[in-house]
Parts: sequence; C-alpha cells; structure tokens
Amino acid sequence: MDYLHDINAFLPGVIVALAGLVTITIDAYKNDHGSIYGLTVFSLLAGLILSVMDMFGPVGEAFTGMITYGGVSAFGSSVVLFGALFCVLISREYLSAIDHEYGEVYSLLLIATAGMLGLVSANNLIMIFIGIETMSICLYVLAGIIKGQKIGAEASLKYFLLGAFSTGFLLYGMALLYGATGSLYLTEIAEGASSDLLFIAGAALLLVGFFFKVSAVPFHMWTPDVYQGTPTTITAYMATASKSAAFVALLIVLSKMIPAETANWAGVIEVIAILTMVMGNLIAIVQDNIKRMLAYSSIAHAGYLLVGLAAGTPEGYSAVLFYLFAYTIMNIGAFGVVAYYERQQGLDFTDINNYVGLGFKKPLMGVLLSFFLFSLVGIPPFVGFVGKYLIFAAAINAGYIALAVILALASAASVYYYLRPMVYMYFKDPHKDVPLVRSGIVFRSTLVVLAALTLYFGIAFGDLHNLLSSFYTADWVTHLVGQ
Amino acid sequence: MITYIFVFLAVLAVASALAMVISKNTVNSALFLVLNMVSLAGLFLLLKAQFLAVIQILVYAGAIMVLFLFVIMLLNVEDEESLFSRFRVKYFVAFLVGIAVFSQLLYSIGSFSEMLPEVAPEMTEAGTVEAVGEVLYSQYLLPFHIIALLLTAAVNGALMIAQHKIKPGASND
Amino acid sequence: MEPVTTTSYIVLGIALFMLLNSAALAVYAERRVAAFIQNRWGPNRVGPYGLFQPIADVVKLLLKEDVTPARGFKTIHAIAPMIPVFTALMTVAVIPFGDGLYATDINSGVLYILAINSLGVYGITLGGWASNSKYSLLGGLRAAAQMISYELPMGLAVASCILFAGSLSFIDVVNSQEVWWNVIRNPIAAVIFIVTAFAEANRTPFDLPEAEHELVGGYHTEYSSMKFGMFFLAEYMHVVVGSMLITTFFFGGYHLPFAGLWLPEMGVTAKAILDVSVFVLKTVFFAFLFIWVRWTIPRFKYNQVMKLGWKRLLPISIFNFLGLAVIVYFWHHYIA
Amino acid sequence: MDTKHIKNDVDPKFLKKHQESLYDALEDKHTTVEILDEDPLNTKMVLNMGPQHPATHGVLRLILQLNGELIEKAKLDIGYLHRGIEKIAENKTYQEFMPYTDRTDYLSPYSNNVAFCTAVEKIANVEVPERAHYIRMIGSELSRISSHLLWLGTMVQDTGAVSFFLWTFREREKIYDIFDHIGGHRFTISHARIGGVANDLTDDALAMIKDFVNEFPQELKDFHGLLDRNRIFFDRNRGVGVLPTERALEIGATGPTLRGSGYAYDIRDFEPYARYDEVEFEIPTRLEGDNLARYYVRMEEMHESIRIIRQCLDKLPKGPVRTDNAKQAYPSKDEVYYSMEGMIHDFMMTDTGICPPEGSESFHSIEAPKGELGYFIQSNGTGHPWRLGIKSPSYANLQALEDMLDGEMVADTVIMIGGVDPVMGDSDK
Amino acid sequence: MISIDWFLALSALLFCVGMIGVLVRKNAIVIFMCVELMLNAVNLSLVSFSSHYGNVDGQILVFFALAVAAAEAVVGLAIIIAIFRNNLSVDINNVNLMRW
Repeated sequence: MDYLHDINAFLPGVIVALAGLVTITIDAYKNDHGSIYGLTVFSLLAGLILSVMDMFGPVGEAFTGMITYGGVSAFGSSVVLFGALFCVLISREYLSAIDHEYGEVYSLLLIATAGMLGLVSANNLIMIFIGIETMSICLYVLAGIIKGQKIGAEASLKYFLLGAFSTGFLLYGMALLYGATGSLYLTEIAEGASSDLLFIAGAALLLVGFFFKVSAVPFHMWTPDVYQGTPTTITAYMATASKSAAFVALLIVLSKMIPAETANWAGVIEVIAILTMVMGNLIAIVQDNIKRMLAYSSIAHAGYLLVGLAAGTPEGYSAVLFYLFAYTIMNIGAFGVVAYYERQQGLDFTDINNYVGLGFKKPLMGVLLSFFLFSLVGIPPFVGFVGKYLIFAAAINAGYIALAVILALASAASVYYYLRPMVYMYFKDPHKDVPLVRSGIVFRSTLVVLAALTLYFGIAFGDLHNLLSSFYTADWVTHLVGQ
Repeated sequence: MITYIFVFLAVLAVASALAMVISKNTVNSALFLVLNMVSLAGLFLLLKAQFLAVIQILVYAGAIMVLFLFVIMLLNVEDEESLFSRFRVKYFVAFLVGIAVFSQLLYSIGSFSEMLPEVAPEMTEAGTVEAVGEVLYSQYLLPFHIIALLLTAAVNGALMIAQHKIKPGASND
Repeated sequence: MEPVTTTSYIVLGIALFMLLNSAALAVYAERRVAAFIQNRWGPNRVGPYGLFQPIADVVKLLLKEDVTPARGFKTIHAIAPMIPVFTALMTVAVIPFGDGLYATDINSGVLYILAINSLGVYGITLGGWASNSKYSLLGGLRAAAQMISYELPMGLAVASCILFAGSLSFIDVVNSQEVWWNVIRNPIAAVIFIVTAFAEANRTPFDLPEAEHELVGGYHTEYSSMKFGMFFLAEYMHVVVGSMLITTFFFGGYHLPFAGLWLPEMGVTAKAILDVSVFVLKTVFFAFLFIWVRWTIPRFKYNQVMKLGWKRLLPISIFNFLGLAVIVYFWHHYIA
Repeated sequence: MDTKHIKNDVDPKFLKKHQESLYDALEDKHTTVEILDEDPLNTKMVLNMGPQHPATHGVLRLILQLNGELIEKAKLDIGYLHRGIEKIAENKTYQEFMPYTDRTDYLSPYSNNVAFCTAVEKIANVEVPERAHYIRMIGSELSRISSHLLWLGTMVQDTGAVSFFLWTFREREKIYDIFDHIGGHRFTISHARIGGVANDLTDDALAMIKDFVNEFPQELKDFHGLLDRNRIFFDRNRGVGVLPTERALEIGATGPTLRGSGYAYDIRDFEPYARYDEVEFEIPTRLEGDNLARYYVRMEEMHESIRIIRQCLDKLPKGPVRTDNAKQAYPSKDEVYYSMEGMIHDFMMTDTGICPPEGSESFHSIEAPKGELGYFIQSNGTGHPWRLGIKSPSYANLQALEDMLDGEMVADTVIMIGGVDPVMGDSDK
Repeated sequence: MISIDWFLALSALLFCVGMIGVLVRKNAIVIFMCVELMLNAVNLSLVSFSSHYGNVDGQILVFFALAVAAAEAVVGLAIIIAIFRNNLSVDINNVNLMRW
C-alpha cells in the first residue's frame, strides 16, 4: 500500500514521534522516569539503526513528495539521531544531579528530534517550516527548564523572542518564493527560479531565517546566552543535533532550490562565513565561562561549515556533511565532560579558572576533555582535523583561496582558547581541594565511546567520505554495488 | 465597491498595527492586534479565501489573543512610558531599518506587478473548506501530523515551564 | 460564498429584528416562566398580561445613572458590553430559517459560528477586568476559563454532525436531517451540545461567572444603566441563538420529524410559512428549556465545571466523534 | 505576598483600630502553617465579604484570604447586629422581656419564648400545667420546622436553585398562619408566658395544625425528591466544610451542626424539659460532618418534629394552660375583668412581676432549632433580673465556620454559611 | 477588482510595522505581539499569492503558520510567565544577566 511505503520511508521519524507521545502519556499517568528514559533511548537507537541502513538504500520521495529518503536525508537523520541519542545517554545522570529531571524533557527531546528528522528530509517549504518550528519550539521550552533561576528563564526568553522574530523572516521568504514561482516544492521552485527580484528577496529572507537558526554571525546574539542558561547536556543537544539539522536543511535548500546562477549567493555566504569565523573565534578567546566559550566556538564552527557551503561544489557539500558528523561527536563529548564537572558541588565549574589542577584528579575525564578539545582544534589524529581538511580542500578546489586562508588562520587562533582549559587542568596547581563525584557507568562509557569515535573517524575516514561523496555523484548506486 | 472595502480594511489594518506598537497600555495593544486580525480576515475574504478568513478569527482572535489577554491580566503589567516621551537613537535606527526593508520589499513586489496580478477565477473554488481540506489530508498529510505533534509538545512544555516549582518525580495532577 | 441578493438583505433584516425582539420576549418569558415555576404571578401590570414589561425594563435601565468605576479602565469598560451583543447578532447571518430563507450561505458556516462564538469571551473578560473590582475580575476569569473549556466539546459535538452532512454549510447540515434528525443518529453529541450551549450562554447550572451569591454580580457587578442592559440583552440573545443552534444542528432545523418520508410537495409560500413556524416552535421550546433549567437546578462550583468539561465531556465527545467517524466511513464504503 | 502586605494594602475608612486588629488576626491565625510559596504570581488577595453581601445571611462579615479560588484563611467578624439585649433585660420585668427574646433568633421565636420561660420558671419555682407543656412543645416544633424551612430555602438558593426559596416559603406561610391563629402574631409570636402560655389553642388553630401535619410530609417528600438525587446539589455539598467530631466538640458547636458531625447530643433527649420525655422521637445524626450531613440531619429533624407534633396532639390533656398561682403568673383575663383581686394581681404582675428569691441563679437551656439555647438568670430578689445571659446557638456554631472555611473554595463559602445556618440576631444578641 | 500587489504592499507595510515594533518596544509581551503581527502580514502575502495562482498551497502554508503561531503563543507566554516570576517584570531591558 502506498501509505505503508510512505511510513516506511519516514520510519525513524515515526518511531521517534510515537515514542514522544508515549512518553507524554507515561509521564502524565505514572511519572516513571526509568521507563521514559529507556523508551527514549530505545526509540532513538532504533531510529539511528534504521536511518543508517537507509543511507545505503535507494533514494526517493515519499508522502506525495513532501520528504525524500536515502542519501543526504538519511545521513542527516543519522547525525541528528546520533546527536540526540548520545545527548540523552549523558542527560539522565546530569539532570537528576542538578534536580531537573522532568519526564517532559525526554518527550520534548523526542518530538524536537522528530521535527528535525522532518527538516533534514524536507523536500517542500512547508516541511522545512514545520520542521524548523517543531524543533525550535521544543528547544525554547528545553532552554528554560531551569525555572528557579533567572539565567534559565532569560535564556529561554531570548531564544524565544529572537527565534520567533527570525521565524517571521523565514516565513516571509517562503511567501515570496511561493509568489515568485507558484509552488512550494523545492524542485519546482528551482525550475521556476529566475533572477526576478521577488525570487531574490524571498531567497534572501529565507537565508536570513536560516542564519538565525545556525547562529551565523550577524544573527548569533542568542547563542552564548542560551547555551549558558540551558542545562549542559541539553546545550549539547542544541549545539549538535539542532544545528546539524538546520545545516542539512540549509544545504538541501541551497543545493536543490536556489540555483547558483540566480544571484551571487556564494558571495553572500562567503561574507557571512568570514564574519562568523572571525567573530566567533575572537570573542571565544576572551570568555572565562567554558559554556560560553563552547558557544562561541560553535559559532566559529558554523563559519567553517559555511565555507563548505560557499564552495557550492559537491565536494564542498560532502565535506560539510562530514564536518557536521565530526562536529556532533566532539561537541557532545566536550559538553559531556563539562556537564560532569559542572554537577560537582562547591565550585562553579563553568568558570575555566576553576579547572586548575583537575586533570590528575580524575584522569579519565581529563583525558577525555583533552581528546575532544584537540579534536575541536583540528589536530591530526582526530576527526576534527579530517573535517577541517576536507572543507579546506573543497574551498581551495572551488577557488576560494581567501576563505581557505581565513579558515586556517581562524583555526590557529582557536588553539588558544581550546588549549586554555587543558593548560589549567594539567599545568596549574589546584587552589582548593574539591572532592569530585564519581560519574555513572553509562555516562562514562558514553563519553569513552565518543572519544573512540573521534579517533576512529579521524583515522578511518575514507569509507564515510566516499559514501558522502557518492551522494553527489550520479552513479553512486553502482559505486556502492561495486564495493 | 470592493476598492472602498479594501481601502477601509487596509487603513484599519495599518492604523491598528501602528496603534498596537505605539500604545502604552498592554491591554490596548492586544485589543488593537485583535482589530488588526479581524481586518486581515476581511482582506482574506476579499481574496476569496473564506476558510482562512474564518480560521484567522477562530485561531488568532478567538484563541491566541485570549491567551495573551489572560497573561496580561495575570501579570498585571503596568503602563510603560510613552514611546515619544524621549527620543532614542534606537528608534531612529529601527525606523531606518524598517523603511529600508519596506522599500526593498516594495521594490521586489514591483517586479511582481508586471505579471498581471489578479485574483484567479479558480480561487472561488480553491478558497473553500473542501479544497483546502482535500489537499491538507492528502498531499500535506505528513506536515499535518507533525503539527499535531508540535501542538501536543507545546502544551506539554508550556505546562512544565509555567507551573510553579513542581518537584521532579512528584505527581503533578 | 453566494452573491448577496435582495432576499439575503430582507432575511437578515427580519432575522436581526426578530432576534432583538425575541431577546425582549425571552426576558418576559423568563419572568413568566419563573413565576409559574415558583407559584407566583409574575409581571402582569404593564400592558396586557404584562407584555410590555421588557419595555418598562429598558426604560428603567435607560433612566438609571451610568456609573463608571473611578479607577477602572473607562474605554474598555464602555466597549466590553457591546461585544457579546455583536457576536450574538452576527450569528444569525448563517442560520437557515426555512427552505431558501437564509441571509447567506457561507461555505464554512459552522466554523464561522464557532469563530464568532469564540469572540464572545472578550466582552466578559474585558468587562470583568476593566471594572477594577475583585468580584468582577473573579467573574470575568471564571467566564473566560469556562467558555474556552467548553468550546472544545462543543466543536467536537458539531464536528460529529458534520460527519453526516459532509459539509460545513448550514444548508447542508439542515438538509442532511430531512429524514433522520441528528439527535436520533447522534444522541450523545446532542446532549453534549446542549450542555455546552448552556455553558457558553453562562446560564444555570453554569452561571457561576455571575453567581450572585458569592460574587454579587460577577463580571457585571460594576455595570449599571444601559451598559448593564447590553450584558443583559446579550445573555438573552445568547439563549435564543443557542436554541436556534441546537435546533439547527440536532433537531432538524426547519424540518418536521421524518419530513422527507411523508411531507408532500408544497407551494413556495406555504412551505416557507411551515418552515419558519416549525423552526420558531423548536427554538421556543429550547428557549423554554433554558429558562426551565435556570429556575430548577443549582449551580456548579468552579472546579466541578472544569472537571465536567475536561474530564467528562471532552473525552466523551472525542470518542463519540471517532466512533461515528468509523461507522460513517464503513457505512459509505461497504454498506451504502 | 507575605502577611505584612495584607495590612498595608488595605486602608480602612471606619473603625480603623478594629479593622486593623482583624487583619492582624488574619495574619496571626495558623501561624504554624508557614507560607513557603514565595511566588510573585500567586494570585492571593483579600476578599471582604459582607457585612453587606447578598448571601451572608444578614450582617455577617467574612474576610477571606484567597489564593485564586481557594480560601487560604478566613476570619469572621461578627457583632454588626449587636443590640444589647442582655443589658436591656436588666431594666425589664421578666414578662416585659419576653418580646425581646422573639427578636434574638427571629426565625424561631416560639422556641426562644419557651427557653426564656423555662429559665424563669426554674429560678422562680413555677409549676406549669400539663396542657401548657404540650402546647409549648407543639409551638416549639412548629417553629423548628419553620426555621429549618428557611434554612433549606436559603441554602438551596445559595447553591443556585432560586425557586426553592419560594417553595419552602409557601410552607412557612402556612406555619405563620397557624401562629397567627395560636397567638395573634405571625412572626414574633410571644405566646408563651411564665407559668404557661398566653391562651389555649383555638379549634381553628388545632384544625390547622392537624391539616399541616397531614400535608407537610408530602411536601417534605417532594423536597427530598428534588434534592436527594440532584447530582449537582449532592456534589456541591458532599465533602464540603467537614467538621470532625472532636473539633466540633472543642469549638462547642451545637444542634444540627454538632449532630451532623456525628455526636448525637440533643437536650430534648438528654435533659428533657417540657414533656419531651413522654413523646418518642429519634435524634438524627450523621457521621460525615460535611454539609450534606447537616442537610440530612435537618431534613430528618423536620420529620421528627412532625412526629412529635402528632404525638402531642394525641396526648394533649385537658386543663388550664397557665398556673393558678397569682404570684407567679398573670391571672386570666376573666379574673382581671370581673374580680377585684384579679385586677390587683394583674397590676402587681405588670408593675413588679415575679420576684425570684434573692441571690438565686439558674441556667436552663432547651434544644432550639439551631442548637442549645440557654438563658442564665441571676436574681437580686426584685422583679428585674440582676444579670441575664443568653447562650445562643448561632454564636457557638459560627465559631466552627472559620475552621470549615479554610482550604475550601469561594463558591463554597455561601453554602457553608447556609449549612451552619446562623442567625445574626441570635449570634450578636 | 483590486490587483494583488496592493495586498502585497499592505502586507509588506504591516510586516515592517511589526518589525519596527519588535525593535523599539521593551515589553516582552508587546514584542511578542509584534512578532504575531509580522506573521499575520506574511499570511496576507501568502493568501494574496495563493489567490493569484488560484492554487491551495499558499493557503495550506498559512494554515500551518497559524498552527505554529498557536504553539508559539502557548510556549512564549509560558516563558514570559516564567521570566515574570524571576524578574517581576517583563521589560527586556531587565533581561541582561548575561553579556558577551
């Protein structure tokens, strides 16, 4: 039956959404956090496996062309589900430690994830709109779950007001695009595209909306505040899963819908990318709060990703996809370790100055943090290096030498603030003896797995890169068969 | 006749929008917004989108704005100082930005007017409940499901945020 | 949307006139019925059988001093009473009074009714808020919460009628009941609709927004003169409009019971007279029901109203709707 | 809002000191309950209900601290109807004071008359003839029914059913007519006299009482039929204003309020006065202690009253209705009009009245419709009481109201007031 | 018949009024209402385009925009209530705990 085929095409999303509804029900009647957590992990895992399998499957459209499956969509879904799964894995221990483990957190996470899955497989402006909004609205709530303190409520208010404001631009962009072409399907819009002013204005407004969501520089004001005010593991979720979803959607929009010839898009994105990289890195240097530091670093990473998009070649796109995955792994890891330190009593462990001498106290956590930060810097054996290299290469090959140079320089600048916590941890004496709580087995093993993945994909990145490149080659099916 | 109606509704919409932005009192702002929405619903009718005109009133004026009013009454927000009591650079900048965006949009829309824009004759059919419903439940089934999910999540999340200090793990009925 | 014709204007004019009149008549009827229930005579001095009593009431209200709370919100205090009157008047536009006798046939007429209905809450809430009185505020908030809560079951009850009509147009809703009234096909929704109609009109047993025993007058405590008169008028217009809606949705509109089976063809005028009188009779009956209940039954408490709305009516109406949807689906696809 | 706020927020215009002490009391009450809720949004407000309010049964004033629709604390302010009746008594002869008793609990004047008379008879050792006892019992029970009917009407009206009030008033009207025929007054009857009653029951009155006794059970059945299975009425009363037995005893609640809380205390049975020991009746008692229990108790009491009246009518002995001792009671009008001695006695009774022994004091209480109504009299040997005190049931029962109101909803306030059934004239004296 | 671009111009005007409102107002609730005004303006654009093309897609997007606006209103007002609890004000000038 047609409907079954459709469901099958969106199966990860369906599973996650149903799990979301079931968790709401369980929360309402039983308030049993164990089973909610179990169900969440299970559904995300099932979705992840299904979407990874999907990557190797055929490409096609479902739900009357609303969504696509396979290929980029499947990869995007995998990254999103990967991010969500690992964030949930580290969340439980952290949230119950800071006394904010509500059942709603899981259901909102699941529904936000379902929205993201819709977003990354969107083939229609309505799906993009709905996906972005489902994701954002759930995240507005999640940003504010620390209700008792000013910081949480303010984070969510800022996120919400700016997010809603950007929604206006996004929707207006869609309206104008629809007006210019008379359709909402990405492919049909691409067909009807012209260098009509209406179309250009629409696309520009749409991009403004997207830049808000991926926190590119002139539209980044909310990011540090929200990242700081949100519980750390939820921040990890925002920084990875939601950003990946938005980027994949942006990538889809740029690659499918807005033909490069309608206007000089690359120029616009280039400027934004440069601004984002420079501003992100420069401001990150002066941060004392590690969460704000990571927030600005994530802005900087958005800049790197935009470089790949600016390149506008298949190579660039696949590099962006790879970088998204790399970024997801290492950022969750970094936020996870921060979450571990943060829940300790006694000192405010979001302040970098308090990390002095921690490296030897809990060697595992110290080593893990070093792993992730090195990877974020982009030092060779780690996955971060590979991602940056691919983007760099794509930019060079596409002829954006200036961009590539700025990328390299910005990365160099980032060494300072990434290595600062490590210097504090290993080369300074602790000024106060703070007892560190032992972390739970799930928490620790999750972080270890993430660290292992940064290493694994840092060394054996070939297969994944080939797979991603194959999404953009016409004969990618035969390529797969040939393996 | 229709021109006059349009002019009336347009003036009403713009005036109520401006009044909403300018008004010192939050309740007045909300009521002006309601007026704006009602006039927009009238404009929808002129465009022969009957279903949306009704939905506009049902959802915006009937539900969302009532919620706004509730919250305003609950918080009992006091009057602000008038926008014109003190000149700020911020206003000037905002005004300039607004004018810039508006002229840009108007310029873009100007390109549209070359396309002989008129209400299409098939709109009489396309604006009805049947037409919208049919497309909504076939072509746009997936977004429809997701929006239902979103609304559920929104209510759930809003309850969690707005409730005062529920202890995690405590039953909250 | 059909083009506006002369008939529309005539029908609309007459309907509005009748609605205003019927509100006045409802006031009189309320007093007489109440008196009858309470073993009294009721108004019998002004005019024959006291029929001019409503006029006397209005004159009295007009001559009273119009008091505005000093620290209230004057503009909103003045605007608020008009809103319920407006919404009640706007409802009549789509109700068919007979075969071809309607002001307009909006394609989404049922939604229009729900939309207009949802606006009525403004008047009461704002009235309560602008009076700057504790009793008023409590009454206004109660009213708003109650009306919003009962819109949902009402909407679902109506939706289950739409299943039979297959259209949101009132004409189709009425015509689908030519043989089987919806109350027979869909009794649960009929009960729910009647209950919610009582709640939306703020009538006993749901009159707690104006519960005079604890809240003095509820949202209109601080109102006097014709501003109070407007609220008063709106209440009775809501009673009449509610009765019309009950008739239209569930009791066959202007159709006699099983009219499709036995009613012979008739001339246009005869049919029109028959239709209108049938419709008016049914409306009068339900208006009487409103009054009857008002003078017999105690009122609910706030939390009981909420419990009834959310925990009883809403689930029942949802399941009723789903069940009927399944039945109708199978009926259309496999049986008929 | 911490409690300090309440006092600062209100600015009483009159009786400033009293008002402030009231708000203070509101703050002091239940100081053991700490307010942990520091939420700026919590919708606490102080609602001043009464003394001019349509539903507080007179001039009762309630100050309610609300949290939304919930009553967090309640404070009663009574005394708005204080007329100094006890003080007035010191300047009146015993007989002269009789009409004042009508005006304490003005819903059951006959019971008040009887209570006062029995107290005086006790202090002055007056013998009352048999027939007078029975007539008093009939009158008391009729006034009990009348009082309960008014309670029923207003209480049901407080829940929102307005018509009920008029239905119960139709029945009360019949009782008024009976009183009119018994004593010449419809409302403040003053029929009882020290040493008996003013006059014998006329044949008319007897017939009317018999008619009433025959018809009323049917009406009562109708009331039951309307209310007992009325879901709304049931739900609004059940579990509302629960008063546990111990608390009721501590507060000193009496009458139906106490019996509704599960303590079967009725003076007619425990310390029978008049001839209540010679008639059979039950003491309706409920264990729940909520408003519904009080409703059932009162409804059943009306049944019992009818039963008592029937027995009284059957047993009504022949004989005089007032004691023959001219020092203790007014002589009959025949004697006053046709004999010199009678006139002198009448003159003496009016002028000096009954003089109980000097230094003697007595307290006697009866079961009035609202509960235990007692009169305390101290005598200094003259015809005026030296001190007179009234133990009024409404006053005792109102004390329970503060307890019951805490934690209930605003809408329940009026029902609870109705359930306690206070009469402010009785309570404030 | 009025041509569609008048509607579009009106929509642009309302959008900009809303935008200016967001930029100049300080009360979070009013800012949110201005955002709603922007969304409304976009809806007008969409309906105009939809009736120009005579197809339903634009109206569907309006429908979804309405639903999203409803969800946003629910969440947004809850957030505003939460901020009021902490700040006793909905003035966004007071929301300045975090800088840089």
